[in-house]
Amino acid sequence: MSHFAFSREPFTPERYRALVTDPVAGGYASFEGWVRNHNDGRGVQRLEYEGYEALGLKEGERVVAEAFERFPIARAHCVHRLGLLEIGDLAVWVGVTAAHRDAAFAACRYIIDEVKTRVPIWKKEHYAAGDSGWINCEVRAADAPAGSAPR
Amino acid sequence: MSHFAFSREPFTPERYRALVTDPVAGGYASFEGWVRNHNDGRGVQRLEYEGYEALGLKEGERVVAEAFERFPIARAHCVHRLGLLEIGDLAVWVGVTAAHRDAAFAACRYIIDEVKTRVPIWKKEHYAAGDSGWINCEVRAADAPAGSAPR
Amino acid sequence: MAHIRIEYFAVLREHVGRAGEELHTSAATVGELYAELDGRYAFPALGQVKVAVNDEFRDWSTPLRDGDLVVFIPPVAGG
Amino acid sequence: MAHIRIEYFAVLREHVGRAGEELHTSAATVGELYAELDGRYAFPALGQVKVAVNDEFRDWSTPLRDGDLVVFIPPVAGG
Repeated sequence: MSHFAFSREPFTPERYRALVTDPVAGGYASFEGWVRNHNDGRGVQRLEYEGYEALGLKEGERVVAEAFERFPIARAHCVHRLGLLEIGDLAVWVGVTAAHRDAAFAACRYIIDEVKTRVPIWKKEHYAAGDSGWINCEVRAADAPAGSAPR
Repeated sequence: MSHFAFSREPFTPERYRALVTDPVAGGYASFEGWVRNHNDGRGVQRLEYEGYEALGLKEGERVVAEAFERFPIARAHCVHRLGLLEIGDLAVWVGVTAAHRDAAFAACRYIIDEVKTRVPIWKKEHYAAGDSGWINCEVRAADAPAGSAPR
Repeated sequence: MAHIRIEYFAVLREHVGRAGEELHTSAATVGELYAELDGRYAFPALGQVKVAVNDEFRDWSTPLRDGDLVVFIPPVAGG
Repeated sequence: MAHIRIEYFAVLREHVGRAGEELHTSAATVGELYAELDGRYAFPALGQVKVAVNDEFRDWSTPLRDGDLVVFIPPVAGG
């Protein structure tokens, strides 16, 4: 079964909640990332997510599989939007169920953290001022890991 | 504004999500507690939550106010069901938004932990075997804090 | 003698057989009131019971006053 | 000479002006391929660029083979 998906269309968590519903697991922890109207002091009008889907799906699955290895959870799923997003749109959803909330919270946190840093997804912010930039590449590149020149 | 509520009727998180939606806060962490079909090795058929509502509302508000003091969050809300619940029903929902997910997760966790131990709500489980008991009082009383005889 | 009101919840409500009562008591504190009612109803053994007076948590040494609403709070189990 | 395919994403796609290309290269490794294309396109300065071959992350020392799909992965920004 797949535990990670991309969505090219707007989606709601309710659409995916059934994937993690489990009668033996009473605790559900979730995280959602929404598009904000500003970032790092600049007004944002909309943004764009581009994904390398073939590798992204594999890496996303690996992240969720690691969460299952590390924490006693019942079910877990993550969906990431791609394409053009407006303010307030849902960018990413992570849902985890477990018998105990410790595991649900820890696994949910693990998945969003790893997805953000490992899955090949790129974000371009379009600013109110009219310009735009790829985050961690053209904008806030200093936040990205130090450059390693390929040899 | 109220940040804690009781619901005598079944409810969905979607009904309350708007209370924590915030265009400046892109991170939303939530916790939901669902009624499981078993607990501590026994089959559960349904359960009952009873609340001391006048004090419960005050204590719930205090818990959320403490979360605002401790963590840089934008909005937070908690709703707890009362009455007779069936398997799969939502018992409690906590939703927190923040600019950064660290704070959203930490505050969500803080609120559910404190609500469970401080807000005057009692749970009676009705078992498949036909008997029933108040949790932490008649059932699993050993899990409750050691008795302190009032003087 | 104080004239007070008590509300019972959950395991205590079922044990006493009603949701509340009004009574005159010579108990000076809420702790003494608990002991008096325990003598009458033989409350079940519970873990740490707390007490609220007029919808606020209070110490067991809180003095009783006319018109007080007293609630004994057995171990809670929300969530 | 290996005959390979490259796909470009995000900042690299916009910089090169297309989503992919096929090419013959004498580069022995994906690292050498990156250097060759950097010479041709003058890639923008980026942080840590990673590389995938045939839809799996690989070291920069991975040898190039006929038919490989190579993707350079600039710093990601999901979530």
